[in-house]
Amino acid sequence: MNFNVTMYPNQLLIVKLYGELDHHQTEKIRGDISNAILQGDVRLLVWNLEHLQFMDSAGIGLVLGRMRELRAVDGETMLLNPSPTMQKIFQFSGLSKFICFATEEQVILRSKGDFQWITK
Amino acid sequence: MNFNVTMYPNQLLIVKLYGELDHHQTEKIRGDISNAILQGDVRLLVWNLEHLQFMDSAGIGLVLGRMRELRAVDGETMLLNPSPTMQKIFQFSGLSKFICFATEEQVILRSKGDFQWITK
Amino acid sequence: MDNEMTLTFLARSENESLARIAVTSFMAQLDPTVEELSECKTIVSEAVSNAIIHGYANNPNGMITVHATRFGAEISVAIKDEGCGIANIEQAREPLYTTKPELERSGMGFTIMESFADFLQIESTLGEGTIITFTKQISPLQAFVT
Amino acid sequence: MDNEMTLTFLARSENESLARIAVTSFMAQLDPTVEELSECKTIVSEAVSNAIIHGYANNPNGMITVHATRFGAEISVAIKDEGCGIANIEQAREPLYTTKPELERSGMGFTIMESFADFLQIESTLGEGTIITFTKQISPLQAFVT
Ligand SMILES: Nc1ncnc2c1ncn2[C@@H]1O[C@H](COP(=O)(O)OP(=O)(O)O)[C@@H](O)[C@H]1O
Ligand SMILES: Nc1ncnc2c1ncn2[C@@H]1O[C@H](COP(=O)(O)OP(=O)(O)O)[C@@H](O)[C@H]1O
Repeated sequence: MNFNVTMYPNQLLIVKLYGELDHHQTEKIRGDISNAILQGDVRLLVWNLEHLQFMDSAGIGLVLGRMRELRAVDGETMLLNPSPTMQKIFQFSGLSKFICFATEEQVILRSKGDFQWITK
Repeated sequence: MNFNVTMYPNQLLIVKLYGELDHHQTEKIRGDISNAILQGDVRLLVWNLEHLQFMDSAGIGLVLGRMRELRAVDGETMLLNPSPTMQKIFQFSGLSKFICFATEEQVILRSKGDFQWITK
Repeated sequence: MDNEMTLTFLARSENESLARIAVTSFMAQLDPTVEELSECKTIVSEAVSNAIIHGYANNPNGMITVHATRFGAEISVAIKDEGCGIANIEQAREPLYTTKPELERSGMGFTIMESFADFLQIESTLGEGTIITFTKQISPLQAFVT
Repeated sequence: MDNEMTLTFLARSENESLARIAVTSFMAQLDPTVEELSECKTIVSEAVSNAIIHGYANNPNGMITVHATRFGAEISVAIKDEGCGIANIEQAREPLYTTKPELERSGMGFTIMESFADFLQIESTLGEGTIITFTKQISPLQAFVT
């Protein structure tokens, strides 16, 4: 799989995932994402799932683990554009309130203002 | 796999193959291609391999079988845009002289004139 | 029975995708919908990951077997390990229950498997291993439409 | 040995793609070039088709086993059937030699397999079956570049 982690102004961190996110892959990318969170004092972490073709509960573990790290800096989480199967997985795990459908550009744009909109 | 068989003016028949051509698939498409050859009194049969992702020796059997049918009507064969691996397979089988690299449009255009160019 | 395959591989996390792709390819013959396919892939992925992480505790020399059969439009898959086994199956099935929180396991594996399968069976013997079996009916309409 | 898998399936032509995709996925861990991948796929496809068409004479209840191992950058694959076996291996290897011309077999299978493999071995016993084993070295440079 491929992924990229980009820090935008206003402490917005976007993690874009491609391919298949399973236990094997989470082990490989966890460190990089954690580092970006801890270094960047992140206020909003967006998981862009638009190009992710597959995710199992290892993805839930990855998201929940990063939520714990975000708590230290009062950061929020957004799950952007999950597939129908991923939506179900997030729902079973009590994460559906973080799901959002929008383009990445829209998210970047809105985060330049008051991005509290996302949690309302 | 997908395929389509189209008859153009001047008894030009183009067979376009997509996906993977193996023993299983040749069994499924042989009849349709044979019918088109026998009904159309074909003078040039073009196998457009540009979108074919895989082919094994079942493809050789399919091409040789249709060459036999074309002999009855004095038809020629063209192997259009094979991949490097397919080129090797055709070469081992003595079919490399039928390989040609061009767009399908170029082939259709030239066939409107004297298409004997292909065998020269 | 209309078709059958068995895949055996070493308990290494890089083989999780191999297990998914083999089941995907086996199912393709039934023309499943994208969701049916991805739900079955998810179940296989959960069970295989569990065999690696819990069953064999990441010992890469264990062997995992995935056995798939097809009867008409129904696919049945069994994922087997010969690892440590599950002490308390009832507890293991509970949402959020995990014995490996330090590895960021979410404890959602069995909940997801049970939600996505038409039928799911967990057989496990301590010290002998675990077999997860599931079945899924592939929508007959789709099989004609596509 | 760095990795290992065994795939067993019924001798049905719809499973030819399953065998290819499993080997492709197994090889992916080595970052092969497109050509290395498609040459290995071709060898697997030839050997599996032969097991179905010749070994089991299209009897769909036969079983075929594909066993793959990886040692460093070398992949080794064995394709086994328990079918009729090959009477004369020397003759079978000849280009264009086929016992099934009526099925439009080209007789090029073994020629292609031998050309694409670094090493190819044919073991066969009449009435017992056939094992085709090949090895292929994956270009070490590519493994780092990609
Ligand atoms: N194959 C297995 N072998 C041994 N224990 C297992 C196996 N599968 C699951 N378990 C046990 O069941 C628990 C719950 O599994 P699951 O719901 O998939 O959550 P998770 O994998 O996130 O821990 C695991 O934490 C583990 O203790
Ligand atoms: N697995 C097998 N079992 C029995 N006979 C086989 C097997 N594989 C190959 N053969 C024999 O060897 C011959 C040559 O094989 P090959 O070069 O692959 O050509 P083809 O498959 O086109 O006939 C076959 O025609 C068949 O008689």
